[in-house]
Parts: sequence; C-alpha cells; structure tokens
Amino acid sequence: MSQAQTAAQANETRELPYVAAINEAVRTVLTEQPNAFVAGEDVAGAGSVFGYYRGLLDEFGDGRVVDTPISEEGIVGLGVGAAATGLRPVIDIMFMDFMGECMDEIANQMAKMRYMFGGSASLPITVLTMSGAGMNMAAQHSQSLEVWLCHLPGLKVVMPSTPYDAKGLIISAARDDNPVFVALNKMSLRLKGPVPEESYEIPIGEANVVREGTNFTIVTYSRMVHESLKAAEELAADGIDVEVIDLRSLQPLDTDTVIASVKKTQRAAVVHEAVRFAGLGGEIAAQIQEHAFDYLDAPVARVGAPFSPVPFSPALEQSYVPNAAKIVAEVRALLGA
Amino acid sequence: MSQAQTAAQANETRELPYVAAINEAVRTVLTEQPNAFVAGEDVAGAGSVFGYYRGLLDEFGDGRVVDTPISEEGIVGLGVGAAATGLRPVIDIMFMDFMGECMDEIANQMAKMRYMFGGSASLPITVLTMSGAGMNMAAQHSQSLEVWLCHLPGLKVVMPSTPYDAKGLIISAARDDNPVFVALNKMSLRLKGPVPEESYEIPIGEANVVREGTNFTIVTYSRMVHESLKAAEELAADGIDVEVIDLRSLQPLDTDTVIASVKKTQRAAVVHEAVRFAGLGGEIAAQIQEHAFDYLDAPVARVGAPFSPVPFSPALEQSYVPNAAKIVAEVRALLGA
Amino acid sequence: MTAQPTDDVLLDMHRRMVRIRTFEQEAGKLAEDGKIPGALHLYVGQEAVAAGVMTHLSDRDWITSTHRGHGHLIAKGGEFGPMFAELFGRATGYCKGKGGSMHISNMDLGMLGANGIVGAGPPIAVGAAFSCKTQGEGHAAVTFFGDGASNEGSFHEAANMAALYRLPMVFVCENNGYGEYTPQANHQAIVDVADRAPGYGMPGVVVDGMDAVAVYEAAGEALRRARAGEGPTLLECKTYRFFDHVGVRGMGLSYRTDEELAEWQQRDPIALFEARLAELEILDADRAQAVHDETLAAVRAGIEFAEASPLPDPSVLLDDVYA
Amino acid sequence: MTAQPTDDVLLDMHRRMVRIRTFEQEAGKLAEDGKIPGALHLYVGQEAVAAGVMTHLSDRDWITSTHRGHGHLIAKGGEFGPMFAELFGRATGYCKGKGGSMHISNMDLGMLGANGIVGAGPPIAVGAAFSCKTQGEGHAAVTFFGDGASNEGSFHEAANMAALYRLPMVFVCENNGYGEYTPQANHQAIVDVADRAPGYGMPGVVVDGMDAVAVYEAAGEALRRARAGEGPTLLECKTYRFFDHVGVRGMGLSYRTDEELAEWQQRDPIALFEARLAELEILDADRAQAVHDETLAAVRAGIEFAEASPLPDPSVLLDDVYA
Ligand SMILES: Cc1ncc(C[n+]2csc(CCOP(=O)(O)OP(=O)(O)O)c2C)c(N)n1
Ligand SMILES: Cc1ncc(C[n+]2csc(CCOP(=O)(O)OP(=O)(O)O)c2C)c(N)n1
Ligand SMILES: [Mg+2]
Ligand SMILES: [Mg+2]
Repeated sequence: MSQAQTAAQANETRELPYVAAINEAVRTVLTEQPNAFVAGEDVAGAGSVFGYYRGLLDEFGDGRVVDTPISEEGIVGLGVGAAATGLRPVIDIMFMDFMGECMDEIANQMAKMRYMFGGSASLPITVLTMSGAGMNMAAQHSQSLEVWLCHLPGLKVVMPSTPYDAKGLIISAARDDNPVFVALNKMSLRLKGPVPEESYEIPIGEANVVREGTNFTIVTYSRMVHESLKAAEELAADGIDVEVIDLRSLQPLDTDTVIASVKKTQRAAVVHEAVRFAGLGGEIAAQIQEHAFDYLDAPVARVGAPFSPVPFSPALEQSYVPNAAKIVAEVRALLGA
Repeated sequence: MSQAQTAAQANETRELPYVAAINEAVRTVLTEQPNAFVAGEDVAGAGSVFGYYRGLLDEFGDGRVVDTPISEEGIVGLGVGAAATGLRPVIDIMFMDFMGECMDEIANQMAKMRYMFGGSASLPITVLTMSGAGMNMAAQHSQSLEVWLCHLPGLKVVMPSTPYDAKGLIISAARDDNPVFVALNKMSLRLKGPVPEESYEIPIGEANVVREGTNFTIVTYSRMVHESLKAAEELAADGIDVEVIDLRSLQPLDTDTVIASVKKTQRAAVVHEAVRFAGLGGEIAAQIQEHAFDYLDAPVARVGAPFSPVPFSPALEQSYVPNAAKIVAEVRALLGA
Repeated sequence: MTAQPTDDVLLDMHRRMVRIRTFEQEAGKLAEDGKIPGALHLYVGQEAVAAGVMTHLSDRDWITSTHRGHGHLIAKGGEFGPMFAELFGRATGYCKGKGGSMHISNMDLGMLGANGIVGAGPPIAVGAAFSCKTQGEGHAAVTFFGDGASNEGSFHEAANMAALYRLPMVFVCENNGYGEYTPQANHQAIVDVADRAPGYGMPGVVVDGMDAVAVYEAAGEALRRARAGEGPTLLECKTYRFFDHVGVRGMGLSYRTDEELAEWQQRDPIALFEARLAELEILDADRAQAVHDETLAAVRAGIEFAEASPLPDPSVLLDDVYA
Repeated sequence: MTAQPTDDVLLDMHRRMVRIRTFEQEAGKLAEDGKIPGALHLYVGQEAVAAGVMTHLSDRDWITSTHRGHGHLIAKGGEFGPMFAELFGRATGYCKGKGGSMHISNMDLGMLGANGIVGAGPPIAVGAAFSCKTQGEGHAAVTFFGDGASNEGSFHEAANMAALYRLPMVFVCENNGYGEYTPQANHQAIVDVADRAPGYGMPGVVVDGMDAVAVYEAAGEALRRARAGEGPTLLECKTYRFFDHVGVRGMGLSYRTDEELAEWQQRDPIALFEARLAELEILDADRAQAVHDETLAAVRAGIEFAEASPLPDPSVLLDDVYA
C-alpha cells in the first residue's frame, strides 16, 4: 500500500463506489482545469451509460460536457485536434471494444503526433474507456484489449482496481501532458472503497504492493487484483505467502517494483483478464526472467483468458474469465502442490 | 528447412523475387478457386503500389480484381460479407499501418463471427498487407503491428521471409477456411529465391529451422530471419553455433519446434522488427521459460525496436530498426561474451 | 413501382408483425424477471419496417441487422424456440448460446447476425451484395441500421461502395429519433437521413415507418432496382421505439417525453395495420385476435423449449473459434 | 459575399503560388537525384487552392493537411530552409527530421501537419475548430483533403460533427480527379464531392481550383460564415496534379492520358493568374519574372541551409515520444 493511500485511509473513512469515484475525479478535473472538457457518446444528457458523468452537464454546461454522434473516429480526432490546439480533452470511448473504430486516430495520430512533429505538439488527452467481461455482454462488449495500447510508444495506459485508484489515476491522467488511457472495469462499478474528498494524484508508473508476502509474487491489475487477493488468502493455507502487486499503470510499467518482489519471493505469476496469448502477461513474464533469472525457482506462470472470443452464455463465460479458483489452481500446478 | 522446400529446391532452380512470388501465388489462387477475388486500393488498374498484382486484372477481369475506394473499413467489410456468403476474398490492406482504419471489421467481425454464430458461418478470407521499416517512410508507413492480430482468437497470422514461403503461405492462406493475415515485408520485395512453378502449400503453423545449431536458438520471422542468419555467421566466430528458427506462422505458433530447439541449445533470443515492448517476443520468451525452464542456461533475450514511433530520418531509422549487429551485440551481452 | 400487396401478402405481413411484437413483449418480461442475461434491445414499435421489407426477401437474400435484431430475424423466418434458447444462453440456441441477443443469427435464413457494433452491418452487407452480384441469381442484400448508426464512417464507406459497384442492395435506415439517449437533433444537423443518398449517387426515399404497406411498397421498388442491376437505394423509415433503449420501460424516461411516446403510440404499426385490414375486409377483429393468440401460444412453446434446453457444456468453450 | 481581393492580396497570392511551385520543382529534382529519402507527393498544379484559401488565414487559424502537404505549409508561411531540412531528414528541419515530407508541420504557423493517413485530417480539424469556438476569438480551422479521402469514414464523421456543432471550419476538397492511380469514376459514383454537403446540413460549393481568385472568393465566404458562427462549408476545388502521385513524372502514365494532362496544363493556375494580373495591370511579365527569380534564389538558399545542416544524432532517437 502506497504512503499516500495509507495516509488517506487514516484520515478519511468516507467510502464511495468505483462509479462515484470516477464521477468525482472528472468533476475535480473540470473544476481544476478551465481548459478541460468531456466528450463522448451519451456523456452529457445521460451522464454515460455507466452513469459516471451524471450531474456534470448541469454543473459545467454543454460547452464542457459534450454529447457526440456515434462516431468514434471523429470523437478521438476531436480530442487530438483540441488537445494540440490548447484544450485538455477527456474523451470517452464507451466500451474498449469500440477502439477498433478509432485505432487510427489513437495509434497513428494521438500516439505519434508529438514525435512526428519533433516535439512541438503537446497532446494532453485523457481517454476513459470500459473493459472487462463477466456481465454476459458477449464477444463485442467484454474485451480487455490493453495490449494494443501498451505496444504504442507515445501513450500511457492505466487500469485502476479500486475507487481510490480510479479517482487518483484519472486526476493524474488529466494533469499529464501526454495521452493517457484509463481503462475502467465494468464489474467494479459498485465496488466500494475509501476515497478522500480532496483532489489527489496517484503517480502514473508506480505499482502498488497491495499484499505483502514472502514466497510468491502475483503481478496483476484491474479487477484481477481482487481475485488475486482472494487466491492469496486461499494459498496461505498451503503455506504459500503471496505478495500481490497491483500494477495500476501498464505503460509505463513499474518493472523495479515487480523485480524487487520476485527477487524476494523467487516465484511469480502474472494474472490478467485479457486473452493470455500475446497479452501483456507475456511482456511481464519475459521481463521477470530477463531481470531476475538467477532468482527464479520456477517459471513465471501466466493466467489469462483462453483463446476464444468472450462467449455469451453465463455457463461458458464463467469458465472463460479468470478468477481466484483458477489462479489458485495455476499456482498450485506451478509449484507441483 | 522443411522437406517440401528441400525437394523443391532440388527440382527447381528458377529464382524469383519476393514480389513476383506473391504475384504468382495470387494468380494461382485466382486460377484454382473460381470463388476467389482480390479487392483493395489500386490493386486492379495499378496492380498495387508494390506491383504484386500486376497483370491480374487483364487475366481475370474486373469482377475478380477489384479496385476499391479509399475505405479500409468498407474493404474489410466487403471481405467479411463476401466470405460469409460463399466467396473467397483476398483482401489487400496496402500498409499494415492502415489497420487502424479497419480494426473493428478485423477484430469484432472477421475474427469473431464464426464463434458468435455458434460455428455456422465460415470466413475464408486472406488479407495481404505490408509491414516493416527501413525505407524512410516514417511513423505511419513502417510499422509491424502483428501483435494486435495475434491477440485475437479467430485469426491466423503468417509473415513470410522468402519468396518460396510467400508463395506457399499465400496459397495455404487462400485454401484455409479461416481468416488468415499474410503480412509481407517491403524491404524484401526484390529479394530473390527459388520458387517452384507449380502450386504448393506451406502448412500454416509449422516453423522452419533455417539454420541448425547446437548452442543457441534465435526465434524470428519475416525480414529479421535474414538479419538473424547474418548474426549467426558472425557469432559462429565466437564459438556460438546458432540455430535460427523462422516461425513463418505466428498464429498458430509452432511452440513445439521452438521448445525442442531450446531444450537442445539451452539459450535463446527472440528477434522481431516490431516494438519490443508488448511485442510477440514477450509471448514467445514467456512460453520458452514456461516449457523449458530447467533447460535454460540464461534468460531468453529479446531484440525488437525501441520504444518510439519509427523516425523518418535515415540517420535515426538506422538506429531504430533491429539488424544483425544489434542481434550479435544482444547475444554477446546475454552470454557475457 | 411494385404492385400493391395482395391479400396474402398483407396477411403475411400482419403475421410477421404480430410474431415480432409478441416475442419482444414476452422477452421483455423474462428480462425483467432476470431470466435473460446481458443486454436486451427490443424492437417494439418498429415492426412495420422489418415486416414491410422482409416480405420481399427469400432465404437466399441476405440481411445484416443491429443490436436491436430480434425483429429482423423473426421477420426473416426465425423460430421462437432457438431464439429464446439463444437469449437464455442455451446449447440449443441459434448460436449455441455463444452469441446471445446481440449476435443472434441464422445463416440458413440469410440473416448475417445482430451486431453489437453500431454501424458494422453496412460494410458486411456490401460483401453479401457483392456475392449476390457475382453469383448472378438475382439475390439481394439489405442492411438495417439506425439514425445513430448513420453517423458512423462505416455507413459512409459502405454506401459509397454499393453505389459505385451498383450492387443489389438496400440501405434501410430505421430512424427512431434517438441513438441511445441522444435525440437526433443532438447527433446530426439534418432531419432526413435520406438526404445523404445523393452524395453517394443513389436515390434516397423517406417513408412512414409505422405504415407497413408504405414500407412494403417502397422496399419493393428499392429491391426491384437492386435486382435489376440499377444499384442501391437508401430507404429511411420514420419510426419510434416504444420501450427504452435497453429493456422494456417506455414511460417516464428523462430523455424523451411521455407525450411524444403517446403520440407515436397513436400510430402503433400493428393497430394501424389491423384497422386497415379490417376496413379492407381482409382480417376482422376476431381473426386478428386469433393470430395474436396462436402466436402467443407459439411464443410460450418457444420459451418452454428454451427453458428445457441444456446449458452449453464448458467443454465446448474453445469450439467454433476456427474451422 | 467577401469583397474582391485587393491588389495587395492578389500579389500576395501570386507570391504564395510561385513559392509553392518553385519549392516543389526543386524538391522534385532533388528527389530524382536521390537526395530526398522516402516518398514525395508533390503539389504542382494545385497551387491556386492553397494560395486562395491560406490568404484568408492568420497563424492563429489552424489547418490540417494531407500526404501532399508542402504547398499547404508554404502557403501558411513555411520557410524553405527548415522545410528542405525536414525533407532531407536533418536536425534543423521543422520536425527535427523525425517527420519528413509526410508529417511536415509547424505549430507556430497553425499547421497541424501533413499526414500519411488519408482522411486523418478532418477529425483533427474538428478538434481544432472546437478549440477556436471555445476560445471565442474568431479563429477558424480548415481541413484539406482529396477526392479519394472523401470516401474515408473519417471525413463523414468529421463533416457531421462540424455541422452539428456549427464549428468555425471549412472542408476544402482538392478534387484532382484521382486517388493515387484510380480515377474518380472508379472510386465514387458522383461527380461533385460537394454533393455530400447537404447530407450533413452544410452548404457545398464547387469552384474552379485552377483559378486563384475564384478560390479566394469562395474561401472568403466560407470563412466568413465559419467565423460568424454560421457553421462549416464544404468547398470543392476542381484541380489537377501535373506530376505523378509520387515523384515528378507527369507524362506517359498508364492511368491517365497525356492529352488530359495537356488540357489541364493549358489552365496552369500560375500562368492563368499571371495573365490576369497582367491584364489588370497589377503585375507585368518582368515583375512576375522577378518574383520567380527571387523565389528560386530563396529556394536555393533553403537547400543550401538544409544541406549544411547536421543529421540528427542517434542519441535523440527516444526524445519527443513523451512530454
Ligand atoms: C461502435 C459502437 N459505438 C457505440 C455503441 C453503443 N451503442 C449501442 S446502441 C447505440 C445507439 C444506436 O442508435 P441507432 O443506430 O439510432 O439505433 P437504435 O438503438 O435507435 O435502434 C449506441 C451508441 C456500440 N454498440 N457500438
Ligand atoms: C488510410 C490510408 N489509406 C490509403 C493510403 C495510401 N494512399 C496515399 S495517398 C492515396 C490517394 C489519396 O487520394 P486523394 O485523397 O484524392 O489525394 P491526392 O493524392 O489526389 O492528393 C492513397 C490511397 C493512405 N496513405 N492512408
Ligand atoms: Mg435510433
Ligand atoms: Mg485526388
């Protein structure tokens, strides 16, 4: 647990659900930054289909909370052009799955403009989007496609697991002069946790050790943090004392924290909800064995979704999405326990 | 070298450049499959900006070699809809960088339709596209974005390094009842090699050991196969006898061939032109340490592009793109040589 | 112009509309009872569009649909049993439970799927129309999409390509005045989506989407053109959804007034059509009621079939990813 | 309607056109000599469009450009030295050599970059126009794009959004009859791209793109509307590129006839304009020649500057990726 978070929890017992923390973060951004505005589909009148912009239209007016047509490429282009010319857009892509409609503006414009222009353009854009399975929304509304973004120099990518992190990371993202993607999690919308009322940042690029342990490291992020913590409880019974690292930021990646932990515990697994093959877990596992080869007692394990689209039927989706039981099983298999 | 290739080389001394092998492959496909057609920007009248469809319009007519508007999403949609309803499209996406314009039709339609429909739809689509840097085409015409595709269940992905493989893999792709991406390499267009006149397949999912070696394995694909072979020659002088594996197919990935090699050589590097971070090299390195942990004498190294967009200036692009010298340096550093 | 619909065609359209309405109402109830997982976008209010268009199509003609796809599939011949089974995520569903409401489809009926991606359908329909043209057997493709979807670039690219290649295709815009919770005036500066047609070189036609006969006639002409090689048409049907964007609540919504809903309900496409059929002495109230009753019985049987069906076994999770 | 251009404006436009022509011709020669790496898309033939529009803009107005962007940058005030340096990949280039021809840009001049992605500019210009509107200082954004680009979905989405928000923006379509090697008739079923404007609720205007005054007047009216809060205009300029899609060869191309080229060259925008200026007794042949000569000298000085400039040091490779 980071210092800031510990302090915050001491001083502050107010609990908010994830959705309200997002709302408060965006309200803070709009209040603090006169050049900030929110744009996206159904963000104004409806306050987003997830409800996290509710009230903002009334508070800030339709010049700063802007409903758009269903035009993802246009929306991201709006963000790129507005950012380059002096505003600080908060762009909403309703579901992460819809990035396919705007990957050009993301990958070829937003990520590269500063570099292609020799540093002369600044792109202070925050993109909020929704990831994750578990709500029977089938193949096109349940994906975790963060690896597409992490592979693109010029972007930053964060994925908050708690209300506290959601608020702090959104505020940090909006203060950053780079494009930052904040991929939220739909199963976590009602998850409650302590959230200070004041404005605060969570540094982008710093992982959070959410559980200390001595002989196994789980590196994870987003909703899988909670499943990993559950798994850790269960594994404790086997005498496996698991350290759980919530990466929070995937790009930049806090390699130091991960490596320091693995050097201590000597065994590790990476856990994410995204499809395992070519997911970010591969990068992290590769980095661990690069930097801590001589410390490792076992290969770095990976837990991720199997190689299929997300199925609709609850009966199938349950076997598809990683969870505590699967993490426990994977760790036990790895350790031959 | 595969059996088929050895046999072919024995019987056949005709050499063709990569570009002509592609041309011959597509001609073969159009000849063999009455339901096949080619569609894309400037594929008919101009025979593609890379020249690989030259002559096909005259030979097969404008019903089977179709110039499209500049509408990548429309073009891929044309492929998806035509394939689902009985044709066998060969779709051209001029540069791989332009996938951003059509990732929805690729990721959410093409890759998932069979699954979402419970297996009732068949999508026999071949997509030809052009990857790679080295020609001073800057940030938006030089990328290697194969990891986006490899992470999508439902797609196959191949990247041929030689004229022989280009022809065989295109023919296999077109005979496959799944969507197959064939990512070509622009620096290789004039590369010559033996190409049999007859029609032949290269099985998708089988790697090719292009150089046998005893104490180091380089896993690579596309143009980096040639750089890796050069590196292997140089490393031979250090007493490092490198086995070079040309994956040819990235999805499915021939893990068996890779693991068998690493178990023999005990040390490995993965080399690709794509940005190193979150590139396919992470997946491969992670798999190697998963499956051959006890055999490894050193961490699996990775060579890839650094974390920036592709720069325009030749002075910078040269330091950006991986090459034999960088591979040699990486291997030496790994081995402390 | 297409001939006026015969009595048989009128009765056929009536049956299709009632089948949609009944299915959707029962599906809505099941959703409210928590029996249908995921998101459910219902078609109630728009039945005249699906019926008026689909009556011209055979199983060999193709359609692409939207997130609001049940009505299209029913009008194209979908059976209640496997449809409910799909909505319930059962192994006997049209997609073996892998697709659900947003991806419900049936290739044998020429139905290329509901789609969770707004605007994804038109380019796919271009491909289907390209197949129809290549095969040369007079088949056509129809793409359904909303007013909201008409702002996606994919619609634009598809419309341009269809006109360029003179494909046997019809673009049916179901303009129900809203994209989710955003009224049309807040998503485009035009009133008639059909005004976009001349920009592609195709005719644009506006029709009353609550009037099944008007839709039937306009769609007939568009399909005649399509099949005759005269190219695509953009047919805009002005309609309204009686329920919320997701789920069944129709009244008391913050983004539209109850008065607006009530006005449109005055022009309920089924009530309007039944009044007309009664006037023409083709279908009296009793026989109309009989159609409703039979349909409800069939819907109930479909629900029973679905409820009695097994869930997919987890062992099939990785099937159907590849051929 | 905008007033007729004053003599000073006419001379200014002339100078801009000559600057573009001279730069592009010399750049073409350098490319043929192998001195410019990568792909070079030249603007020769289309100068009246850039000049006619840009004469209305200040550095605080924004433009987005295309792969064929040098002309736009020059007309917006770009200097030859850092432009050639960029084309050569030198550290003194506008983008420090990181962008090259396809990404040449200058934020201080309000030029949001050439772009290697066809159709990427219009959505970015929507964002710039949104800034202008928010800032409320009367600035505007102009997006240049080709006939080919008008088929990208991005154009459609941008046009709809600009009209919806009544943004201070002008869509300038440079219709040169081809997208790469594909003639317009093979990429869209319409003749005037401006016909797409009513579908977004904005005016569409067709103008002779070889006539700088005609462009100037039409652009003036479009920008007046934009700045007055009356919303965007789609201004289509019919023009022609005298060279090939890439590089300088103009004659003997397989996809167009030499006769067609010759016909358009009859209407060379600079020759036409100089004849008119001579007729109006604003600029005689000698003074026109002097402009050409001075410009050539400036271009040569720019080339010398570029050639004398250092290549970027490899140590800067990873700079400028992040703030
Ligand atoms: C690409 C994409 N963007 C956004 C959404 C979210 N979404 C689902 S339905 C919808 C509204 C569609 O409006 P319209 O096309 O008018 O169809 P209607 O719901 O009115 O039938 C939106 C925005 C989506 N599913 N896909
Ligand atoms: C998204 C995308 N698709 C295709 C290309 C390849 N390409 C470069 S220029 C061009 C033609 C553009 O035509 P038009 O818009 O008319 O501009 P012009 O070249 O005539 O100035 C094409 C297809 C590209 N750069 N980007
Ligand atoms: Mg609608
Ligand atoms: Mg053009």
